[in-house]
Amino acid sequence: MKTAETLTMAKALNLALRRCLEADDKTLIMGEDVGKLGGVFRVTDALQKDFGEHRVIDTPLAESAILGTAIGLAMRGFRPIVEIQFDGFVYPAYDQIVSQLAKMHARSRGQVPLPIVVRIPYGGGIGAVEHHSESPEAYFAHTAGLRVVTPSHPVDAYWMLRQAVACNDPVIFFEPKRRYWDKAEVDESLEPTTPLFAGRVARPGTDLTIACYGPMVRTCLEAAAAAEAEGRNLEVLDLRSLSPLDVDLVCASVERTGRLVVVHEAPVWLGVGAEIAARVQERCFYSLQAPVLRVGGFHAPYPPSRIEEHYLPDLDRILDAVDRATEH
Amino acid sequence: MKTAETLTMAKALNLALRRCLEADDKTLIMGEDVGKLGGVFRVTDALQKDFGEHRVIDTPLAESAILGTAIGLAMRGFRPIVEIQFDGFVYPAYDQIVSQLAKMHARSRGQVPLPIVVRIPYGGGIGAVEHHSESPEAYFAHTAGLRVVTPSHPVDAYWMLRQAVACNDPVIFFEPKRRYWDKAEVDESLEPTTPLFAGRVARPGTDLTIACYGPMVRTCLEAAAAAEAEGRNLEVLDLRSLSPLDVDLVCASVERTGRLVVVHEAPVWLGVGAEIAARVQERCFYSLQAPVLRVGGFHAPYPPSRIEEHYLPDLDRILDAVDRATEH
Amino acid sequence: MPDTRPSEGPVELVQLLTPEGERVHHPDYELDLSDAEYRALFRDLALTRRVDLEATALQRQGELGLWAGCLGQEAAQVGSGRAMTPDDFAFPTYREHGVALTRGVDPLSLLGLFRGVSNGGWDPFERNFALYTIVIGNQCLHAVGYAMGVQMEAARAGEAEHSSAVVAYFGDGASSQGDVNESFIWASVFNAPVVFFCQNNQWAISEPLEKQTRIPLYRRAHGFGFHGVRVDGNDVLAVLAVTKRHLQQAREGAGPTLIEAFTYRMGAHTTSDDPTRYRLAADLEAWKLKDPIERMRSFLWKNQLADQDFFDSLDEESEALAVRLREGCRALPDPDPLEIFDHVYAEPHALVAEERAAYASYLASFEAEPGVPA
Amino acid sequence: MPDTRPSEGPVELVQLLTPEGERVHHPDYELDLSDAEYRALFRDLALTRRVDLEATALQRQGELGLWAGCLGQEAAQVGSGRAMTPDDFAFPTYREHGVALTRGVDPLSLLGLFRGVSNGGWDPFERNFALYTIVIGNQCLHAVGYAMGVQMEAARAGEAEHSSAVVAYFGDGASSQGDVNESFIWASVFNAPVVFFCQNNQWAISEPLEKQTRIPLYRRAHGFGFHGVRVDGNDVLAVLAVTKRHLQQAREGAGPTLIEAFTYRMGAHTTSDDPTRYRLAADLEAWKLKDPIERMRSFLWKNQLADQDFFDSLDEESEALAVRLREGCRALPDPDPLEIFDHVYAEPHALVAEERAAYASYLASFEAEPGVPA
Ligand SMILES: Cc1ncc(C[n+]2csc(CCOP(=O)(O)OP(=O)(O)O)c2C)c(N)n1
Ligand SMILES: Cc1ncc(C[n+]2csc(CCOP(=O)(O)OP(=O)(O)O)c2C)c(N)n1
Ligand SMILES: [Mg+2]
Ligand SMILES: [Mg+2]
Repeated sequence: MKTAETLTMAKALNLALRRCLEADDKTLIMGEDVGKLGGVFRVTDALQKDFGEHRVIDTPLAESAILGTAIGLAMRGFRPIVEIQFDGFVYPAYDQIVSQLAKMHARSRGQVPLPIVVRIPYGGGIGAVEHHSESPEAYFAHTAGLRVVTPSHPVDAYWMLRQAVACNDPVIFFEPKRRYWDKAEVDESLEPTTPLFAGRVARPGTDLTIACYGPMVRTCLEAAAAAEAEGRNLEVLDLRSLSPLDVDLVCASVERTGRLVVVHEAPVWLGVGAEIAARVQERCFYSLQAPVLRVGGFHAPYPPSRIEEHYLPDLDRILDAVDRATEH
Repeated sequence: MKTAETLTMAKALNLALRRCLEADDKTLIMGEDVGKLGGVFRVTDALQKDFGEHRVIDTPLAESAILGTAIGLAMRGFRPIVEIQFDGFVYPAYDQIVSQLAKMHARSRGQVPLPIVVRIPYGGGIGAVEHHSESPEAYFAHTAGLRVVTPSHPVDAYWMLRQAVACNDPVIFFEPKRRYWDKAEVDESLEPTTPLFAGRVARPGTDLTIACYGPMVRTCLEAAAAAEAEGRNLEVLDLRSLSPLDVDLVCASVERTGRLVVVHEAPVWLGVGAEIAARVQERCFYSLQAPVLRVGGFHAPYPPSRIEEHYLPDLDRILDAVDRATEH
Repeated sequence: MPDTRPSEGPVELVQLLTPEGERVHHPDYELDLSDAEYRALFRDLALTRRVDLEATALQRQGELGLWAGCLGQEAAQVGSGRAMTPDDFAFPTYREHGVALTRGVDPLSLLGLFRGVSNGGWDPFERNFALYTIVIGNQCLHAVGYAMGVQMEAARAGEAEHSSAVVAYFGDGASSQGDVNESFIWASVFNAPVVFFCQNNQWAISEPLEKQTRIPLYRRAHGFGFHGVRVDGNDVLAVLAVTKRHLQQAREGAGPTLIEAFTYRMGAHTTSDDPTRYRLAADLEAWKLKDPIERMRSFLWKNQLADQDFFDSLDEESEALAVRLREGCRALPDPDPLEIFDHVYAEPHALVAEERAAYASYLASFEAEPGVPA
Repeated sequence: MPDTRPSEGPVELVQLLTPEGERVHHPDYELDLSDAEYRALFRDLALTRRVDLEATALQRQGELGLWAGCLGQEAAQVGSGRAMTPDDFAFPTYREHGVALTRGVDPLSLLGLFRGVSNGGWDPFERNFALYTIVIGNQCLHAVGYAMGVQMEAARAGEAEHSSAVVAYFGDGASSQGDVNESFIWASVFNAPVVFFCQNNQWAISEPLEKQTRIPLYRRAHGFGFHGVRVDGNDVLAVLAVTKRHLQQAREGAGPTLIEAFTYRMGAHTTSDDPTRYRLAADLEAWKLKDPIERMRSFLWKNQLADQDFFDSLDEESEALAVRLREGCRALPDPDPLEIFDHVYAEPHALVAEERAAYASYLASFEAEPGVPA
């Protein structure tokens, strides 16, 4: 049996979903256009054909109902994997997510677990219209009761999705849509080496730490490569999970490098980088040789796509922050 | 004409609303039970009787519609002041708030201002049932296009609400419900000395800065008084506005005291304190003699009321942080 | 002025027992009960009222922070609750104390959330009775999802009938929420085995029915392609018959129904509310004549279905229950503060673990220093 | 299996022009137009189609990032758009290019958001045409709020009639959203002067109508207490007559109506979509026979309401418009990057000012160092 295949992230996710549907007939896929169409990004391609309309469900157009019924299905023993078509369309479901999905387990003192995965393609860089390029992860990571994860490449996409589906807590699974077409070899026979809620060192380095996640990991690795040409040895951390967040990993790195830049597409103001900076300044007060700097989106609605590259952190903006942190 | 009166915060807000309705017949009040009942906290008491059902509108029970129709009314030239009955019931309206209220002005390049005030009683400490004690301000402060303010005492409540209604941007107006019954003399003849979006020094001090807002201001002032007895001179900042946030005020204070504790009821994780810590460690890197510490809610749903005092920052927890910051 | 209102004929109200306690008949809804069954329904009504009165008293005594009473709505709750089989599943609001009782949920466990010692209080799967839902309307979608699950199991097993059906409770005010209307759509499109049970008590806190709708609520269903029916919500027999029939249809695969139980909230919205600010005492007086319990009592008397002994021993039973509630309520322990952290997640979460440990040692620091309270 | 579906009689479809271009009559909806008015409608249809084709071509050429076409829906859009007076206000989705045209919005300004140079593109108050709304259903509540405002003005002025009415556009898929159903409730309860105009093009991306409803959509209104009517959405005359009448009723204070324009999305959902994955080519062929433009062309021809000159000069006009669009589109400038910060708020905001200044000086640093691109 062939176990390794070169796959795009979208196809890796598709394969993970297929394995989940095969492994447990309580798993369901629900969402808008996930059936015949296979999702607007084809992440659910061919799954309805192969598993039937009772496993892969095209729903009416109502996100609150997608979440609300998924909760009811989970109470009946199912394990729904729901798709929100784009980041900007999750808000109609926000009430069900914050008031029910996140709180039911605590409210019931553990009697009602809700093993639901909410897949959300997120982030910009694909030239889309309004509401199709947002990075709302902080809204979810701030919410107790939810877990929030995001892969940065196909191998993680495959494993993290399988792990998320196996988790008995609700998991908000942010898929970096502009990396859907990135390719890598995915070997199903290799067990994942990293637990779902741990980060990893994507590139070891000594001079400065960059912490990032999802779509920005590739960008930061490119920035690190560029910095290397200038003689700077940057460490890049792929956080992978935002709730819980692997603060130990970040602090351990900062204790070695003394400098930290956090990068995300989401607005800097009250973004995940704020929490990381707050934790790191507290835990590594004496190790920090420069303030923690943050690179991210502005406090502004995501702009029209023709100027989105100004909103999105790129090599230059990251390296500019690296320079500032280094020269401090 | 009598201009000064001792009022509770609830009554001060009521008076401010009355003045707004008198001053501009485009202002409207909308919400659940705001009419005959005068709101569950009586903040809109007697306003429908005095201004009529066309100015003070009891709406159907649907928060998304309250916000959505307020937007339409604003497009017709009205200035709606909407009430959300409790913090935990704002989420059905989150989509309209994040995708429309916050973005319309930018989307229309300034052609569609939305001068809407969303009043939300928030915070805990009143022994209420689930969903009635939350502090969701970070969800709003993270959102570009919204302004977020919160008064801490009756005088600010009066003026800040009047200023918020005068503002041409959407303002999320968080009312610290457990302070509704606090009293102070409100003098309508004195113009407010502080602009709406500035913080203020609630108590000057030299040894350490406490930054707080809303319901925690009184608690922090009490903590400062207790600390004084032990010979510590704490400065307490009432931030008043969370978007924009008066970072200059905080940094100026920290530059003098060298120490900062941020206090809020909302969960610490990704709360407003995270952003303050991140900014302050960046701007006051060399002035800080200890890491910025944060005191706030836990990463857990708001607990049953019989144990809420464990969730809420109190004098002991604040002073414990003050000790830790001082001894660092 | 022209009017765009569609005309749909007169409003029908299913009734099997008049306010005077006369048994009447309805062509679509038959009900044939034994004397013992009639008495059992009365017992449910009486116990529900006693629970409600006791809880209200406990709130006044400071033992509960709040109570949302069901005075006047006992028939709607008992009738619909008794229509369910044990396998059916109920999704309540925060007011369904009578339903809870019929499901076999210990009334004492309902008090926890109102006392502030719990946000839940019972195991939803033990009696197929979900936790109270405070955010208006949310539970209707859970109910539909659960019903879809029941349906999928039948479909996978190749069965035309479903093993059970679901009841989604909500109020007249809730009928305005997006979630409730979405739940109608989903139930209709998926033909899910769910009965939507609206207790139209004519008030949403201070707002009268006309702030939510300009036509009778049961007709809402017609716009979504399923049947709606209005039943006298103060008539336990009618509510039982109507709910039973539509639950059975749902189990048979006929899809959803909306039942509007027309009733009246005889008390305040909750113990925090002051209805004198917004409604007339006369209305209440009029509705007292339709009291669901008195009506059933007359019926039992007139038809000699129960004797004085029955009523006396029921009074005793009620009193004993009240005593148990009173004592049980006072004995309900406050949770351990560290429980705040215990069920946030089903699996370990680093941040929660860290905060728990920090708070535990903070608390311990006071124990070390006697005299300094937390 | 029993069925809980209410029976409401046969589905009616208002038609004034058969697919073959025969003029027919309807007792409730009369329409009496001059020859010039008939021709003007045809011109609107033809120009709308030309705009749509050109934009689709521009997308293929890479000038637009995306285009959401209205092929096949021109009659629904032009008929409803022309039913409005200048004082009426329209709240569109993202597909109402034909409505925009009838409102006098320059089609070029529609391209900005699809090109990615704007998130809006026109002044909503100039032609009473709101910005396109992408989040499904949101605009229906705005429409109702706006209509409530119109109504309040009349009430304050003591006028029984309203100065204007509002049209809320939405799709068949959107009918499932909470917001849309809440907008029905509010419009009904407040009796707001709004016409809900649903273009049922039978698809929500890949999902066919039956995923959203099991009865005809116009009947949704009946459950909310107002009138719903289904009109042949490919019949511009019927759409015009029906919309006109219900807008007039709304202005007269008769409240809301739901119009379901039964039509078909002849193209892809957007240029990103591939409908061959989910629907049959045969369906499309069947609908081509009902093409809204061909139908009107036959009508004009058969009744000699227009001659070859008219069609020729309209072709020329269309072509000129297409050229203007093509050239105008290519010339649409990218916004200045600093515009990101310019309209976040109406009044100064310290954080935005700070970020703007920082980014401006960052950008300037590249200008100082020639050769290093931003
Ligand atoms: C989403 C939401 N908004 C507001 C409230 C506050 N609230 C609690 S009960 C209530 C009225 C509910 O009326 P109805 O649905 O008729 O139920 P009833 O209380 O009459 O049983 C309101 C507005 C809430 N709980 N949830
Ligand atoms: C809240 C929300 N969810 C999902 C989407 C993605 N989406 C865009 S158009 C569409 C289908 C809309 O169908 P319909 O309402 O019938 O309008 P049509 O596109 O057919 O004109 C979907 C699901 C969205 N824009 N907004
Ligand atoms: Mg009610
Ligand atoms: Mg459609």
